Amino acid sequence: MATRSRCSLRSAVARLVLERPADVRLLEKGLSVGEALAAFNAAHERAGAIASFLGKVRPGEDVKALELTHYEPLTLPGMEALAEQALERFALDGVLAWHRVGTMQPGEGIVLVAAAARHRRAAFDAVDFLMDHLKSAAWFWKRERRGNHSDGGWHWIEPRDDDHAALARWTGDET
Amino acid sequence: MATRSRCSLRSAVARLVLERPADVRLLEKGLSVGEALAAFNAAHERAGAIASFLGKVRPGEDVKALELTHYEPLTLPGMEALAEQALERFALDGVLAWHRVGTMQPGEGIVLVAAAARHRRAAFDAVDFLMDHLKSAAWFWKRERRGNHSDGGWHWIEPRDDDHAALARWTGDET
Amino acid sequence: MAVKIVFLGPLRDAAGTDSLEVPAPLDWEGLLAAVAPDLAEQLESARVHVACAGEVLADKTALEARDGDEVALLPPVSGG
Amino acid sequence: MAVKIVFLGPLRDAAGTDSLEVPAPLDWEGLLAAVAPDLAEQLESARVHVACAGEVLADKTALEARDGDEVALLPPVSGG
Repeated sequence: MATRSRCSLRSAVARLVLERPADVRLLEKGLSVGEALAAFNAAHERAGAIASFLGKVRPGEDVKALELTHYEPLTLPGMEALAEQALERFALDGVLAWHRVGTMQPGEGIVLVAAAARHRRAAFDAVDFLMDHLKSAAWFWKRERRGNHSDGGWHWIEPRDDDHAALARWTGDET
Repeated sequence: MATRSRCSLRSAVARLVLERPADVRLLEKGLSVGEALAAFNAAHERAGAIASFLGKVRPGEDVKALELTHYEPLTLPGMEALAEQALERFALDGVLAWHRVGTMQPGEGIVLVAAAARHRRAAFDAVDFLMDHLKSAAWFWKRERRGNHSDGGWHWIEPRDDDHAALARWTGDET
Repeated sequence: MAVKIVFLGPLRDAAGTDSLEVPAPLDWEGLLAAVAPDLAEQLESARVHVACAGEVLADKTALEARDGDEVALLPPVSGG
Repeated sequence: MAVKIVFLGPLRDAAGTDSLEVPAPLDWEGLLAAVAPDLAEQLESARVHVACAGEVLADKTALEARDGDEVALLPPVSGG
């Protein structure tokens, strides 16, 4: 993909400047899915297929807040390298990968990934690939605040075994 | 899914009223992906995962316009039945399936599908399932206008064999 | 003049018209006789489906359209 | 005071601090000796990775941190 040049495009719809072919961000504040996808759509006007995934803080089980910490020297370079991998692996026009850090409330977006491609399968597979790798390899640690102030507290979220299973889906054809 | 009640929710963000759990539309005019997904996101605030797919008219090969015709007594009931199938098949909070009809320019959206679920895999699989079935079974016929007015004309787009292959992926566990 | 035959997609071009009205009742043989020979040939292909009164027929040769029914001739949908 | 050890995620709670400064150079044995025994035990687990100067080490026991390097102790990332 050496012929791809990096440039940015101002979207008339969303007034958001996106980097192309990869727009990778760590956000300290709210993530507006409508604005982001309108801008991504406008930035990739010639792509026939745009797939996206939004992950949100799930309410329930007494969760009051989610805090996401990361290790800055690894996180953004890691996400950028992953975006480059997706661009090389799939026939894409572009990708977007945004991740929140800091403290979030239930219902807020944590992660937004989108891929623009000529064909649906490439766009879909790229989003799937990015999500599998972001969650398992991007060095984010999450803890939840549960219960009331008096008796509640912060609890770390343990790693999940099925993230490893998800990653294993991609390693077969990487050799 | 008999306990699911149909209701609608006004989104403060997008001022769009969506039907829940399934919002199915045939649109004669433009399809605003940012507005639609902002409203869908707001309508399913408690869902942890939202996947979406946008299909657009691809430019190139001298295509000036795309016309999509359908058979009204079958199309909307077909799309609604398909949305219900997705709701029964996957663990979803809701789905959105919007399809354009009429004449479109390159770059315009043709189809937008979204699924909200507790978990990513269900949201992803539902969007994939809806797209595979919409394209192959929803009774849309497309033709393109190519070239200049003087020497150009409308050309029907033939069925594609790999749509049948895509459908075959889902039939194995339907028995 | 009580059954309406509707031509869709490329079949509309082949028929040269959107629709055609024929007397009820209309069965499969009647349908084949009501359209031009080249259209009848296309109808016999397994890829063309027939809907009657808003339902796609599992076996189109079992067509039994009654007064007021609309019979739609559905060529394969487009890919892309 | 020339190598900074950074504790991340749950390891920060276990260490009771964000970071620790130790003299350079720092190797694997030096790292294990610089932290509390229960942390050293966790570090020896295959699930905890070590980054040095912005690179995750393929073999953490080959750590060779020099003056000015930051050594990050990375517990497994959270699922969900």
